[in-house]
Amino acid sequence: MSLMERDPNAPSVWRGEMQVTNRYTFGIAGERFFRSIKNEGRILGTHCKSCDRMYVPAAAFCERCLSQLDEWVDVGIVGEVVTFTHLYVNFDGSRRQEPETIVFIKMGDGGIIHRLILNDNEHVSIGMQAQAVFKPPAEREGSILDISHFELLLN
Amino acid sequence: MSDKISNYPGTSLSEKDIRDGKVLSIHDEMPGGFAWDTGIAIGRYLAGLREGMILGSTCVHCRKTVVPPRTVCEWCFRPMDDFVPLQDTGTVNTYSLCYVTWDVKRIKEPETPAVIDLDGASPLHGILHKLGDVDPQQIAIGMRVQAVWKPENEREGAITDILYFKPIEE
Amino acid sequence: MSMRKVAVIGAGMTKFVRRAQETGKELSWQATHMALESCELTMDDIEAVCLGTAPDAFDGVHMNGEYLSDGAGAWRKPYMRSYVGGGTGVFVPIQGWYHVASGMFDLVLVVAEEKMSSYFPHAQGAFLTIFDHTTERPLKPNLLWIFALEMNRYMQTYGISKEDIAQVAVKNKRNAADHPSALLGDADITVEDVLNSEVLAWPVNRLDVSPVSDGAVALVLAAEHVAKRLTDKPVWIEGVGWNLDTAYWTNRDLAYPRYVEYAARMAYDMAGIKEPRKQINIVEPYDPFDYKELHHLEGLLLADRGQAPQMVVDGITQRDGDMPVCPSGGLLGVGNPIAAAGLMKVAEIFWQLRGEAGARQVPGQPKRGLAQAWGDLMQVGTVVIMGR
Amino acid sequence: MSDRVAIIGVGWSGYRPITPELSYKELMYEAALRAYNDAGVDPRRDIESFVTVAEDFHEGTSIFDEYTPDQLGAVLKPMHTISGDGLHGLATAFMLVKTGQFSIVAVEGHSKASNILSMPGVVAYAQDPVLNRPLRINTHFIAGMEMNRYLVDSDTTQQQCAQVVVKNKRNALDNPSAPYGAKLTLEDVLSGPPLSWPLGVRETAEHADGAIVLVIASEEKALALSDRPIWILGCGWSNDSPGLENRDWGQAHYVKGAAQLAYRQAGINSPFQAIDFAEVDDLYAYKELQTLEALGIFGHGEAGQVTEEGLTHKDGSLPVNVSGGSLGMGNLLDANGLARALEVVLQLRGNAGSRQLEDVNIGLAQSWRGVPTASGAVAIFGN
Repeated sequence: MSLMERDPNAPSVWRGEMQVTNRYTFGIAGERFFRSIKNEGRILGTHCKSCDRMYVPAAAFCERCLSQLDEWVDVGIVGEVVTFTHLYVNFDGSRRQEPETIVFIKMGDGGIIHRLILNDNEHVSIGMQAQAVFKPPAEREGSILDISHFELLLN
Repeated sequence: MSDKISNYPGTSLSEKDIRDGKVLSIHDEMPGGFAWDTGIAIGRYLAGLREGMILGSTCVHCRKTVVPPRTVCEWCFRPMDDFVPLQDTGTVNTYSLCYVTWDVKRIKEPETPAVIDLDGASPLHGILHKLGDVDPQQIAIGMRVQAVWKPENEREGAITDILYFKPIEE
Repeated sequence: MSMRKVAVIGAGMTKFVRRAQETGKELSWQATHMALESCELTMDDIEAVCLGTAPDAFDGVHMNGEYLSDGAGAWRKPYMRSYVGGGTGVFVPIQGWYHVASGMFDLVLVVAEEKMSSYFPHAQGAFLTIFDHTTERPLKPNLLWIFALEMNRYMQTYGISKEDIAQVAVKNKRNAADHPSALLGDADITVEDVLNSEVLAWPVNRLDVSPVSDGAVALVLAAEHVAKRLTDKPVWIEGVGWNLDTAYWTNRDLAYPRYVEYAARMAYDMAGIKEPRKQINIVEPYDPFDYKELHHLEGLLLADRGQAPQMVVDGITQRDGDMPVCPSGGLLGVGNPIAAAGLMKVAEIFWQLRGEAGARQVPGQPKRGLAQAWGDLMQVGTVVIMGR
Repeated sequence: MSDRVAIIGVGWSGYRPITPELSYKELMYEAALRAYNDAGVDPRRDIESFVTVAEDFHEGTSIFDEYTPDQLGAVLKPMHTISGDGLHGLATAFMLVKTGQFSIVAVEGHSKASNILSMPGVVAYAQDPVLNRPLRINTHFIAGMEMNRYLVDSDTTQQQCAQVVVKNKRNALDNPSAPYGAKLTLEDVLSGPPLSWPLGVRETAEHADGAIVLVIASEEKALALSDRPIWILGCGWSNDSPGLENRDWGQAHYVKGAAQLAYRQAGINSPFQAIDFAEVDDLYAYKELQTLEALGIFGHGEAGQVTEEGLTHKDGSLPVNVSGGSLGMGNLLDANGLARALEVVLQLRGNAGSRQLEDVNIGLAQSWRGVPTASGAVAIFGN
């Protein structure tokens, strides 16, 4: 589609970095949600009265009706495995020798996405109960990483 | 304003609020490596720069010579007819004396970006580059300039193979 | 074929601040929630949502439109994000307009959000990557360059002084003193203050530039039959226009924004406006830099080329002048959270035409107003004309 | 409002794993030139508005819309970008024509995925920066978790998902534009390496480069310019919650919402009866099954079984992804939906070469924006 001649010796690619460096605040709801994880080891939700939904992690607003949410509720640290996966790739796409297990644990009408650490001979399945394991208080910074991982709660 | 609005939301923070941890925050950075294919037109443009030559492309139909070169004429949507070597001299179309870096830190000696209309290209067709070898206060629109090239063995096929444009007497 | 009429029936906005604690989602929600309350609607009434936000690098989220969707009220609704760089804020209502004018939807939310402070260490960093990656970025250009280059060309072409241009900054920052959401309102600022502020990139001084900000704005758009049911003060979108010039910005004359003219002509045609200088009562042209307001007034055909500065000098563009320009305080005064700032201008026209602009209300019960934004590499114009 | 809206021209370039000889602009130009030639229009004279779909981080350029007009013939014309899938772009063009203000509009989408050196990092930047991204989990986990829940909820098997791969890669062998065709057995797929169990690497579409341009016209223009316009009978698009914590992990609500809107316009009550063939998202193999159910073409939990029975094969009663789908053509990033719309147009025109279906009158195209989104669109076409 070109009348112009291609130069086989021309540089074929130009390399560069797209610099994207950010600092995020946690927001109005995130501030309180993560402070309570950090300071008290408690997971909080917010309840929407008009939709009767419990948002976990706590949200400032109901995504369904856009009401402001100010009813804060401790939802405990135990929930049901909604789904999980054994992941064979690292964040950067490189292959893992051993998979890591990622879970979504239901709390209220939402829940928490995190890693699940399985003990020897343990197998996870949908519907099992799991509980959050927190880092020691001194190591918590106010982050989703203040929860170290989840572990299965065996009856 | 609308009678119903009594209070405008939005919580203002100072840099100190964040730095001191009064509110929580987190940093991140995207791994943003790219290798953009240069293609027919820009590949040749870079090859030309490596040879110490600025290439444009010409559309016979529109009687236009443009720079940097492209394979299609954006005005008539016909394929460009050919590459054309331009001169490395030109005229300052506009310029600035920039006293701050991109993140708004002061610098003493201003950077001197300019649009330089190149000889051999159609009127008002130029490229972005910098001016050098000149007292910034002496720069003026309409000034005649010429490219100062990197030594041949240091050129890599990049717009930075031209170090800057300097004023010339004619 | 007659076009469906589209009205603006509600508006909301957050404060424009330098650094917001709210996440981008929360800012979007605050503005959206306020817009719905202003016309007493709920999310059940809304049929589709349009979002505008400028580069993803600011919020620091890839596919930022998806990330912001819940805050904009998009849950299980048709939702799209439009994008024309700095022109986005005035483009989103155009996007909302075609959602309704097409007959597809009757009630649509239009939301614009920007959280520039999430780019770290400085929001300007996001602009380093707007230049051509191969032919320009290696020169490490910053955003100020292109404005300075354009301003210089404009001044030189028409022999305009920095003093005259500085009057725009003074007018807008003074106007913004009356805006409850404004970041940089200043009732006492003078031309000397602007001229004596530090030189960033000659001819641009610090007070020639609008401030980096966070904020969000939302509107509710309705089809004619719905608008008439919901309000006795609908503000009609009479004309829209947008236009994109070549990306090769060093291959054209920067002294005149022809893309703004083309966008304006499209909007005037649609609105049936033959004599814009007589028929437009209030103007909110895009003013991220003070010279831009002048540049845009010329592109909008509201001033002759090179003559806009005289309008400012003569006081015509003051809030009580013959053609008030940026009665809101503009980006220079209210702040410049890019997409949100553009939509703020449309919201301002809405409030002005309804007589709800409080201390900023222009006298004489204006009938028709125009909002315009600009963006990309000196390249895109977006125009909305609204009338009572 | 105008009456009907048609596609009167199609053009594409690619699709290939790499396109090192062309810049992204040249790739777009190639597709545009073909589309305009196909439609018999001159973009400078005839096309009144242009739409591109693109995301900044796929391009490595902030405010990428700057670089869209020149190679499409759109300079000094009303042009804008939609940060969405190609079918969002198509829906935008559809609305623009429906306003009555525009009679010919072009839509463009492209992928230069091969130029992105750090794709996992770019994709991960779409995760919530506070709630999820700090965990540093590869974004494919979302597909693995969704597939797991979908299999359980719908009684679908891994074998049935693998069958989608066998079918689509086989179909791709008949599509000269599809670089990832292969003749595989079920065993080949199932024995491949796991990616995010139960999801396997071979059930995941690889990226490809390419560009697609469609020319859309009002009924009046379409009838004047084209002897075989393909009518857009309906389009819809929808979002579910962007929050991973607020989603239904088993079902694709974004597909349901989009389909409802499109069906309503097209007057379709029973999609299985009305639709002759479909091109649906298969960025991950299970997505084809989950999507077919969400589209209401098959009942909940039926798509896997009918796939095994061959109903969605090329010679089945409702062929799905005859093009080869994303598994066969490659993941074209924001252009995925346009590749699907293009295939539907080619089939309805009778221009699909050796993969041409017989007696087809109504086709459906659907797309998803990929992990971590819950966003997608549907379009229905008729000849």
